[in-house]
Amino acid sequence: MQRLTSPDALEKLRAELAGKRQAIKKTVFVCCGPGCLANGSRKIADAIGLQMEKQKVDASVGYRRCTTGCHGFCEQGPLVIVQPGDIFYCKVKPSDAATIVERTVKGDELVERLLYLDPGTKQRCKAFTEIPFYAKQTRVALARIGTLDPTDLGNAIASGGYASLAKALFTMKPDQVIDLVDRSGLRGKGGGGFLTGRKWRSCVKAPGDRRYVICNGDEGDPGAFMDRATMEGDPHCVIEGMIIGAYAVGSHEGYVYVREEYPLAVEYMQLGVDEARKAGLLGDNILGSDFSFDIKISRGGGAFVCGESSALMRSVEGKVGEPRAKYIHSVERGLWDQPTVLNNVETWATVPVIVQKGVDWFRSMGTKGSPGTKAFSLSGQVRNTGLIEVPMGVTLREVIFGIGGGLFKRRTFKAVQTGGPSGGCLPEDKLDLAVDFDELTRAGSMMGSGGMIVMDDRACMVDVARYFTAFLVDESCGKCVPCREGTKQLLALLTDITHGNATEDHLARIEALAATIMQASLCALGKSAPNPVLSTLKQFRQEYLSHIEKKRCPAGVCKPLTRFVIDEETCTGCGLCLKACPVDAIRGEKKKPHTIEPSKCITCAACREVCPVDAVEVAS
Amino acid sequence: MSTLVKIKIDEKEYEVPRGRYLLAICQENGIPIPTLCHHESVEPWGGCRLCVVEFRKKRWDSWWTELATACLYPAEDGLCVWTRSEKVMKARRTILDLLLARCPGSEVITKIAAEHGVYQTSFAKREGEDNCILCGLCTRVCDRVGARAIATALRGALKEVSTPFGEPPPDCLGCLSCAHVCPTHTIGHTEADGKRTVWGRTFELVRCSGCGAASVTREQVEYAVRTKNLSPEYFVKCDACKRRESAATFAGLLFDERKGGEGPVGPTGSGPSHE
Amino acid sequence: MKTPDLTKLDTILERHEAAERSLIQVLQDVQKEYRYLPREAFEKVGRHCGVSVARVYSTATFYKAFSLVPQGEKLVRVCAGTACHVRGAGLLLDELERALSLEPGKTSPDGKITLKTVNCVGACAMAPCVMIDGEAHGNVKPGEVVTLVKGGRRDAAAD
Amino acid sequence: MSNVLIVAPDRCIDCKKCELACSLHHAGSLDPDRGRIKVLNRGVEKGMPVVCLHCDEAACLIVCPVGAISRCDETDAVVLDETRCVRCKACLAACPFGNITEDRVDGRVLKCDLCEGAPMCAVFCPSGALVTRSGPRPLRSAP
Repeated sequence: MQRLTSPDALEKLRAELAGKRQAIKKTVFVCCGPGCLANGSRKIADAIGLQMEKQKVDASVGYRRCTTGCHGFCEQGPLVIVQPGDIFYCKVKPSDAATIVERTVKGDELVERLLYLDPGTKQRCKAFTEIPFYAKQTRVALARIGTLDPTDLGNAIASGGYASLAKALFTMKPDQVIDLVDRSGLRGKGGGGFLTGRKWRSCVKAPGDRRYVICNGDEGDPGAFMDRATMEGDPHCVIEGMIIGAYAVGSHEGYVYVREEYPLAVEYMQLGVDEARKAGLLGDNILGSDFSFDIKISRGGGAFVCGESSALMRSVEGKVGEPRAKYIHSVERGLWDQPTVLNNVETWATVPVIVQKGVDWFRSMGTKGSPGTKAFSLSGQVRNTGLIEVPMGVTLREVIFGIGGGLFKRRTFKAVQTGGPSGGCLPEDKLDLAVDFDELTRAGSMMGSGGMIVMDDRACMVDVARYFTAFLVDESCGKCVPCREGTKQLLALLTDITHGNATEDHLARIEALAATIMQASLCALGKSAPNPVLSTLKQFRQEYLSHIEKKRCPAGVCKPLTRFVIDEETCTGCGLCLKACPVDAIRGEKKKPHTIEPSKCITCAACREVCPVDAVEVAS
Repeated sequence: MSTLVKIKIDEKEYEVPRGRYLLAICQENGIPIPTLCHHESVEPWGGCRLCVVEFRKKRWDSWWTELATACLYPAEDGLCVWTRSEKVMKARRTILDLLLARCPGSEVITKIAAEHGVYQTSFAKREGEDNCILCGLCTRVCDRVGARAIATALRGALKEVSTPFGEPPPDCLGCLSCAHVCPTHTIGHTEADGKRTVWGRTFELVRCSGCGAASVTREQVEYAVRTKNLSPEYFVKCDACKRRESAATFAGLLFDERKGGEGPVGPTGSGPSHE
Repeated sequence: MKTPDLTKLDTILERHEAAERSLIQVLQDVQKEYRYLPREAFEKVGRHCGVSVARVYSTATFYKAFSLVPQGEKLVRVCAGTACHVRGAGLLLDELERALSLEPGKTSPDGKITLKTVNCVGACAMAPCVMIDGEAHGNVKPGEVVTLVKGGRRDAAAD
Repeated sequence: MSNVLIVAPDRCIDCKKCELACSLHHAGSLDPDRGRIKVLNRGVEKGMPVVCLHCDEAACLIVCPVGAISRCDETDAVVLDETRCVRCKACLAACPFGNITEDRVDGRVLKCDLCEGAPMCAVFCPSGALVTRSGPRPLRSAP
């Protein structure tokens, strides 16, 4: 790509690319987001490419195949979308490639069996826009993801990329940019919800030799993949946001911190930065202006604590990721003790859209306190797992039952976990809560970066609390006593409960210890570490008591407190459990009720998983 | 940083330089604050959390109180601090309870805990022999000294102070600063026959060419000579022998000067002068 | 353990600025090249980045991405993210531990396979997920995980 | 203007009161070993007091790895901040005159600080071997 030396050159290029795009007859988009990749979408992309060549509908005759980032509906993956027409094929296999190319690309027919079957209406949906999962979303930060090739800057420019940058650089003063972001009410989407505009302004005011901007792409929260999807799906929107932010605060050096568990994100962000630099969108005199700024990619070493801003900055400096006390904010004294603006991936990705469409448009979505939208990764025991974006203020019920399609057959909703290890679990009666920063915090959870994990009646809340605590024991940096020693002891107390060794004062001890960990820990990781325990204890106390007093895990998860039995009346004698049992603990003749031999049973729950009639129960 | 601000500690008013850390202010004013990870030779760190105090300040339009470590909290105008509130004491007790579970054998911890009314730990005791509380003083002092021979390894509950690969540290000077700043005296070291052993490495001590006494390691001397550009001559003899030598020199000098009938003559120094 | 060939180390170091900020990036590349951090490399890496060997060791053991012992030829990582956990990742791990006689974090004595857990690979929608040598496999069932790991094909929708 | 400690060895009667005064003032005990000033014998009732010279380019100050030794603005003395000292003993080894010693009782590093400008040794010296005089220092020369 040639170096762009003026905003006009950018617009000229955009027009040129748009013209080329117009000439394309059909495009086959193959989703290569994290979910689809895990289901082998790379092979499908290859197969489709091969078929297009074979059937002579390739680029030379105006057809195009494009691998994209996450389209969102991971549950139905691998996904293939044919444009024009928004034709949406789901659960595609490599062997379907020939048919798709022949009938939908070459011809104009639909492959009926690959279309999405709406479980509500029992109708096949032709276009993805008809699918409730998509129809109920509002995409801002994720708008372009899934519609373009993330490795091609031209794609991004053709889709409007860097227009906001040109607008900011040539029609706005830095202070006007800050003012715009401030008035938009954009809040940091990495979890804290701090007002972005205010943060930028503090950075400008702070004395320093240099200023830095950082993109937090650490996304350590287990159960969250919005940032991964964004970096892998549309790196240029993040880069563009960062350049605008750098211009606003007067920074010339930026870092994107990406966790090493996301190799593709590292690769695409690096590629994006390199391409942007070649095109004159990064580096000296961006777009011919007198503003210079460059970005380096910093790979994390695999530590959850590095999502915490001061630890992240230490990590970028090449140090061990130990947080510092933040009585002096990192926005004033951050990276190498210089004023530093740190925002997460989604926040940066939202900035260009605000610059383009304005404050009023942005504020028309969401709530008064939390305007705009928020991306979530919906996962767990919900039908439609995937990547979604909704206006702030929608209810959890709309997200889980509307977009998410509710739970699986015969399973009932028990809790939804938000905010990762710093968040909490919310029960059924909190489902009508509006999702925004303040509401979730008030309810004892938090927004976090946007992981949303749905749990059904087979999830044990004590086990979930224990899971998160174990995670934090492992991920604590170990610098301060309350977090290092406290979470370890918290885990020991919880393990006592899940192993049936707890006494009645365990809950009081947990609460007392949790209070000190929250009050006295050094950083946000420690201060929020007891949240999973406290929120489950508050909402599901009975379940804790059952473990302690009755020595029974009602959900059948805690092995020492679980004994599975087969209900004679429900069992149809299908024999599935018998086959699934890894230790031959199940006896029974075909079509007659089966039984579990307690002495052999290892409580692995394999039988319960496969039983089609829920005859395997937790003994009382 | 010389602007004075008014703050209140335990309901008493103080005028202190803005930005000065609360721990220093308290120490200067005789207000006891327990701490285990603080040493004046290194930057405040906020690891042990024992120096937590409760503070109240105005943020936007509402008052709020919170715990903060005194070692790292800078004084600002209107700050209100309580050093022994119920919240503070409860946090300190839990922290000491946790430390006691970590190091049940430490006399220092046992004593401080008892002073706070914690006589035995309510938590599961750690198995292990050392009394390391991971205050990080040894590693920070080692960095400050310039040796950078030890550091923390691993993280979270598994974190420990370690030499590279747990082996005798190649960069160690054997200066024992780590052992001296360790609040629980858990860094073992021995000295015998002109040899010193610490961190599994044995160092040869520099023997006085006069009497054979020894106080520092060869590595220390080499490091001082190399990095501080000091004459190696300085390190050849022990303090007692050097004293004798300098006494003899001055006595001689004095004798000579007296003969010459000159006025007061001092040595090279700027302080006391010999007449 | 035989001494690794350190000639490639110089190439790695050349790629990175001689500064402290390069330390983690250098270690990433060393880990990638050798599948572990050979101790013979520590001094050179430290010198390049201007930090002591103790600091290199500290950093190498702090971050999960690094290993001080050679990894098995095949690296199997069971995702232990929340979504995977509630969708039965524990069962997968139990099954692998049993079948391979390996604890998580350990490498088989023949050096063929390393079993690890990873805190979320971001494929939560496809939970539970197992990464085999960097390739993600979603919706893995306990019954098929051993076959999958041993290189067999699974009867999943993907193929 | 500062008080200067003047040493007149020919007047020293080897009574060692300076050592006792020093140890009492600094360590709270009458133990000459703990004094920061030493008197060396040079004959019957003849002593040679040896005490820190507060050198212009003090080796102890230069060698201290933690910045615990500094020059006091008010007294011009080279002083050791004990709260900063990590007891590596580098100063002790570096002092070319042997004027820094170790407290055999508690291992602390002992160094003359001119008692904030009013040296106790001079106060208690009966023979005029140690006196303080106010005024600029008589001599300043590099070692």
